[in-house]
Amino acid sequence: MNLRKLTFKGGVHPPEFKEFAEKKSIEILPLPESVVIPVQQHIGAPAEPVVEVGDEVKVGDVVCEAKGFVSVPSHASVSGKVIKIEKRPHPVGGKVLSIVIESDGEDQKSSSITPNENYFDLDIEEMKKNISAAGLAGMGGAAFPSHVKLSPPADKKIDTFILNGAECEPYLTADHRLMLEHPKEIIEGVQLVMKILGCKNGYIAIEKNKPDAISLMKKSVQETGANLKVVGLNVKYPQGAEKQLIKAITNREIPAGGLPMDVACLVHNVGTALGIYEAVSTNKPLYERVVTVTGKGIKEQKNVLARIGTPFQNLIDFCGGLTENAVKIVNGGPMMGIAQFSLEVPVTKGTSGILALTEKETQARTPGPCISCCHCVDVCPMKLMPNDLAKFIEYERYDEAHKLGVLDCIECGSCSFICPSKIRHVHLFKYGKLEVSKMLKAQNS
Amino acid sequence: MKDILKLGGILLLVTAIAGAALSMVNAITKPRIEEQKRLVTQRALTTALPKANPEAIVPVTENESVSHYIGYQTTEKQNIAGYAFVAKGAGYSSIIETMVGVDTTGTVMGIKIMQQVETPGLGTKIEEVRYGESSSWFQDQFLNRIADGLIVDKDGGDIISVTGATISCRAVANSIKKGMGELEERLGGFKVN
Amino acid sequence: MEKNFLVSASPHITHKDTIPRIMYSVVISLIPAIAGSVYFFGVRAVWILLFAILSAVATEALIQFLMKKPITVKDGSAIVTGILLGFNVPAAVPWWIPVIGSAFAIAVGKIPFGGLGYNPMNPALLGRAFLLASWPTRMTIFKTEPTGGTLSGIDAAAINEYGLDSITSATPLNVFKTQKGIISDWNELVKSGLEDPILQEKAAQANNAITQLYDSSSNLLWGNVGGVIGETSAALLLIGAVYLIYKRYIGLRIPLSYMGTVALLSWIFGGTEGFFSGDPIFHILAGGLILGAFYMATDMVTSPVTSKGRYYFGIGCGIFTVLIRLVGGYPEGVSYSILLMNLAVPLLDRYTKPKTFGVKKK
Amino acid sequence: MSLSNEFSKGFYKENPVFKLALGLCPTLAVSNSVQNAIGMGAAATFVLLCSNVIISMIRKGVPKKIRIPIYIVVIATFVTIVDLVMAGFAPALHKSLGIFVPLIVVNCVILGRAEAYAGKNSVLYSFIDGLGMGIGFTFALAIIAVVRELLGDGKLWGIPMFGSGFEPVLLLILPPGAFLTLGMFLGLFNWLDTKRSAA
Amino acid sequence: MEFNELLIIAVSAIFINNFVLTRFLGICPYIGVSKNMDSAVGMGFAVIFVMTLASMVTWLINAFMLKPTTSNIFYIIFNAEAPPDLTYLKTIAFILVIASLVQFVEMVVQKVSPALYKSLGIFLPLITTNCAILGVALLNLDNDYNFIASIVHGLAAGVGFTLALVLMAGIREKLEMAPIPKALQGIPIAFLMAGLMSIAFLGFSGLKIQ
Ligand SMILES: Cc1cc2nc3c(=O)[nH]c(=O)nc-3n(C[C@H](O)[C@H](O)[C@H](O)COP(=O)(O)O)c2cc1C
Ligand SMILES: Cc1cc2nc3c(=O)[nH]c(=O)nc-3n(C[C@H](O)[C@H](O)[C@H](O)COP(=O)(O)O)c2cc1C
Ligand SMILES: Cc1cc2nc3c(=O)[nH]c(=O)nc-3n(C[C@H](O)[C@H](O)[C@H](O)COP(=O)(O)O)c2cc1C
Ligand SMILES: Cc1cc2nc3c(=O)[nH]c(=O)nc-3n(C[C@H](O)[C@H](O)[C@H](O)CO)c2cc1C
Ligand code: SF4
Ligand code: SF4
Ligand code: SF4
Ligand code: SF4
Ligand code: FES
Repeated sequence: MNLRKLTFKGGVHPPEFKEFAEKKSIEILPLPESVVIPVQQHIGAPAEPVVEVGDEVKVGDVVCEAKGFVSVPSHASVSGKVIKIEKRPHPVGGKVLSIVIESDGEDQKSSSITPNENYFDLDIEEMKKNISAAGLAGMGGAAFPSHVKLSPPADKKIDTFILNGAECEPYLTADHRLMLEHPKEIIEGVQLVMKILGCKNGYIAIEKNKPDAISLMKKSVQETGANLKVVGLNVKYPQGAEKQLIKAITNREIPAGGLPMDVACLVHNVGTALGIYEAVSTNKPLYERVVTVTGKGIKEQKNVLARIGTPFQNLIDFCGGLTENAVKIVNGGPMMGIAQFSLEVPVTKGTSGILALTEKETQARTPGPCISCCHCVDVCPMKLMPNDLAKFIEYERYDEAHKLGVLDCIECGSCSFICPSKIRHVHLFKYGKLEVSKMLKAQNS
Repeated sequence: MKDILKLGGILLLVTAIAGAALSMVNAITKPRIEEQKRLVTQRALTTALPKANPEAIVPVTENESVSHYIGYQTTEKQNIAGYAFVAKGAGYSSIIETMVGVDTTGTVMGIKIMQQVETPGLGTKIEEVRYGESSSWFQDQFLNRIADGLIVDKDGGDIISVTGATISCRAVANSIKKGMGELEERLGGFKVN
Repeated sequence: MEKNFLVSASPHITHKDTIPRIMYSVVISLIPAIAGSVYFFGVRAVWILLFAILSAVATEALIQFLMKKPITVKDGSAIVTGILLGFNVPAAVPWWIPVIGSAFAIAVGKIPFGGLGYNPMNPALLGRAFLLASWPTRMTIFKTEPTGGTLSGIDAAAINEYGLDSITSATPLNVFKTQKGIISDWNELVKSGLEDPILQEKAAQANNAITQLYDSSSNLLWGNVGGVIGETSAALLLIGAVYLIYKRYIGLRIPLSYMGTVALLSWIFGGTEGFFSGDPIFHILAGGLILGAFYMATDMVTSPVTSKGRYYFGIGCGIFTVLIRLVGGYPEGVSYSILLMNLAVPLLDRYTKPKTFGVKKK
Repeated sequence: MSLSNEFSKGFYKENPVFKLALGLCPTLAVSNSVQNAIGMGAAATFVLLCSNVIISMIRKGVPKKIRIPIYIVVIATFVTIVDLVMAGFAPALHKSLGIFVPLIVVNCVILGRAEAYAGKNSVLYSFIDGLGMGIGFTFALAIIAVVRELLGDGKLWGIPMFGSGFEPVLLLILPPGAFLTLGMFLGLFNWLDTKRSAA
Repeated sequence: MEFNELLIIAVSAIFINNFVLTRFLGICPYIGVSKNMDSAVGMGFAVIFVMTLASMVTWLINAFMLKPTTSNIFYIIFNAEAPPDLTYLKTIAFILVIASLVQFVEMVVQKVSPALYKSLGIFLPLITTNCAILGVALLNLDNDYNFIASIVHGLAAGVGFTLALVLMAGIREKLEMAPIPKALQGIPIAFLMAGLMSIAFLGFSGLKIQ
């Protein structure tokens, strides 16, 4: 490695609060009475239900089928009976068609979950089929269908794969625990991905605030003899955002509006790599995931392995419940996560954490005037001018906002975090992006 | 084409009428304007050379421009009462022009600031006439001094400057001083008393 | 029944800095310099600062009350404006000078544009420029001795007893400028072929005075010189500045590029013996450069947000400062140069936008 | 519209400076003393009156295409007359108004009235309009000048108004004072308007 | 004329006696066209161009048609007894010349460079009745500038105007998005801003350039 610092320009240092859960081994959540499986847990077309009310299902049975290429199926995460197919609240917002399964408590696994012998020698297409059938959608937050990422167009050669173990969001420790508890499986997952893509360079990128994970990974890589480099990254949010990650490790810059494959890279999250390993080696679909239940508003912070579709309430109860002063529940981390109205919503493939924040931490922020302190400009990892963007969007000048690059914003929240005036940039940008897209559509037609 | 000619013709006609009207007005006002201009210099000269006969102040030219004036005591241009010249010095925001009269011994007899565009309320106070007085207190200080005494207080002299306008005052004093030096040279020296 | 959870857009945590926190930190950072001003100028300094602060706060509150807008004086920005305005007047001014100055700063320089964050120019400096243009004599009487004096200005007794001049002590830059003026007057005379013995004598003295000025850097550093209340002690101002830099409320780009430019240009053009004979240390320590560079050019509202823009801003301030100091109508150019560069901030921001990540440079 | 209405509209309702924002350069430049303001106002009123009358007299004979050049010639003629007469009979005023006397030619108020009013109305109405607008213009100049001269110089019409203790706000008679005072007046009139329409 | 003197004329017209901020010339376009940066820049260049050209042409008109010298063309053509003093016609002559000049420039630009016309064209007619142009011509006369000095003065006056205009446009674009009290929105705040700008430009007053 050269002497270049492994990082990117900008970024912030929010308080980490990883100590709540980083030492807690992953615990298995008792089976819930019922699960709610939304047909949309990924980016792309919603899946289509293939069961009907009253059907009996086993764990791992497909309950909704992918519709089109950029889409993934979902599977039953408990065995039991389909009792309802209706719209239910979704952690990403709004109500989404969901399949509600009442558990029979037996946890019978589907017969399709069978180990593949010599799975490493499977045909590449076969592997991709397994991954696609397992319903894998990126577990790093964006929930993009993994098989799509693994099938780049012929003209895009991928030479570098990066395993994203940055876990830069404060509080969250799910990836950290996975790396400590399943290092070998994760490394196998990485090797599978590299084999599928035929790429030579593999990196395991971990922020330096997880020294135990770095050393364990290094040891495991040595033991398995895998051709991988484990790199320690500077601790800085959003180090785990793929553009910034690729920049830090390879010094390549994904062009605006481009994808990792444009610079011959691919990034996957730790959880996704594990999922890929499981999908290829045992045909196990993605029906459970590790969720960090944490925050000052939780009595006992834990990392739990929960079935997809388990209501948040179950996880919180498992962790001793909420404290008196918990006022905000977030799906994900504090920087990018989504605040929830109720605890009815289910864990989805993208739920990396459930965060309960207390009153003190979330004091109502009344945005003040921008005092041009330039902090937001300094920290923006995309080198945008959030102060100007926010003003343009506030005054509905979408044309200028578009010219200033609002569509390049990755919504990392660094600007809002640092702003002394508590301006809600991300809120404005989410809205602004919609308006800009509308405007562009109108212009094109 | 015909249209353009016609329009041009009308415009020309209007302009011609205007021009004619103006030339008439000009004929009436021209003498007065010139008289006014002359009066400005004349008044300054009489202020600068109070002892000279106003009718007997004559310009001396050098290289086609007036270098200074000589004021005689009588209409017959006898007995030199003194000399006058225009001193120019860079003030705060303009070139300040002062008509200066000195007697034959090199003593200032009178000065009159003729042109300045200093800051209103600051530099313009070099022309201030205090309420109830009839002449400018600042300019009066120059009377009966010889060149060596023309130094403002800020530079260690005793000409009191207008507060906040040292620059303008210094310009007046220094330009007069310099002008007197040049005049002395031109005359080959003042008479010693 | 379930409780209602708060819902808002991400991020759900924010940095602990808030506007009041920043503003009050600035106030704290100014305490050493305030203490110094009391030491150098006596209790008068306290009164002047107090009047300036009260006037700024009261003006803001009153106007907002009359306009039926929320009253925002709690954010502390008016206090900072008040202190900095007070810092920008000489100690001998009567009480109404800081009162009117602060009122102008807030009522004309800040509120009409929408209040905190929207004012295009530095309010405190506008207040100072307004005072300087309106009452130039009041604003240029400096004294070095700590005195009580009366609130309406300098004691009448003192004026009678010593004459105005004895309590009027020129600032170092003032001395520098007049002396330089004498030397150049002398050179003029020589050029026109005249040699005036009096001026010759004075020119020699002037040369001497400038040399002495250059030798007095330690006085300049500690503040034992004439000047406006806040500018005299470079050292005390720097203590506060270090605190603000540590807190990241001010960056180094503006102060360093500003002072660097002044040092370079004054070294090249500032001397009496041709190019490269000026004394950069003198020019950095004398006058209000330290105050301006660390506290006023860095006012967030009125400086660029981009990092290149901040360098250009500092360099521009430096150029105008030296220009005004050396050939301008005033001995000091810091306030005007910052005001002038304030005007260019929108342009600087516009033309120094950072290159968006992933967008190729043309 | 009644004649008296035509006359009075120039004061407030259609005040050229405060409401129509016309003729701003001379307004700013010569409002540093009441004397200058009235002098300029009178000069402009004279030109406005004469050019309005002449233009409404010849309006029928003027071809549309070249009406602007012709108006300009007419206006320039009267401006020159004012200029010459002032130089001859009021040299001090002429000096302090400087180039703003010849610049009355491009004063938007005058061309504006010629184009908007005199070119379309009868001689009598044009005369009244010119008079009203001229006086309105003078009035605007004068009230700005009163503020600037009184506070900025401590005088009115050159006569000291305060005791010697008063230290005038010099800035007001300097260039910035012109902009600030006019800005404040414009704001004030806007505010009065909104209050009026609300009431 | 010495280079130094030309420099002084230029610096003075741009900074010390800025046409807009201290001489109060060209206020209408300064207020009217400064709402948006693109038009400010367009207008600025148009004014620089026309001012320079007008300085040149009016100087020639004055020197060879109005001034009572032996090079007066009426004197030469009509072989008059004494050269006529037509300087009293300067106002009317200059305004007509400037108006035709602008018209002419407009036509030429339209023919020669449609692209330039697109960006400058709309501003040209506005310029005719702009007192800054006539003002620069009259000031050249008042100051007795020679041909070169007049051109430099015209050019610098235009640059000074453009400087003030562009700075103002930058600021006003930002003010568009500020909670300015209702009564002050638009022209009043522009004047207040001009006043503050003018205060900053006081910093140049008294500048002594040698
Ligand atoms: C601001 C921001 C921060 C992110 N931080 C992380 C991170 O720390 N770890 C991670 O795995 N993915 C992170 N991501 C998501 C990655 O950009 C990327 O989508 C992911 O690593 C791709 O892997 P996946 O498809 O397996 O989810 C972040 C994204 C954004 C926009
Ligand atoms: C329309 C679309 C097509 C995509 N195609 C690919 C692809 O071909 N290869 C790939 O690696 N990722 C692809 N992605 C996924 C992105 O690279 C990225 O992982 C995803 O947007 C989430 O990243 P984030 O979590 O950093 O925001 C695609 C995303 C979208 C929206
Ligand atoms: C707006 C303004 C205009 C000024 N005009 C003048 C002026 O016309 N004449 C002058 O000598 N100084 C002028 N000055 C310069 C200052 O008053 C300068 O500080 C003063 O000359 C020095 O003070 P002193 O006269 O007490 O030595 C002006 C200053 C300002 C701010
Ligand atoms: C580092 C810093 C410097 C400041 N400097 C000034 C200043 O020079 N003048 C001023 O009026 N306010 C200053 N303020 C206060 C505040 O930003 C100012 O009142 C706003 O310009 C008003 O909108 C400063 C604030 C900070 C944080
Ligand atoms: S899921 Fe969130 S915390 Fe975890 S790595 Fe991704 S962005 Fe960071
Ligand atoms: S503008 Fe977007 S990318 Fe930049 S810091 Fe803000 S949220 Fe992050
Ligand atoms: S910027 Fe938008 S599309 Fe891109 S990762 Fe963030 S939320 Fe997803
Ligand atoms: S951080 Fe907030 S206050 Fe500072 S410039 Fe950005 S938006 Fe403005
Ligand atoms: S009056 Fe000067 S441009 Fe309109």
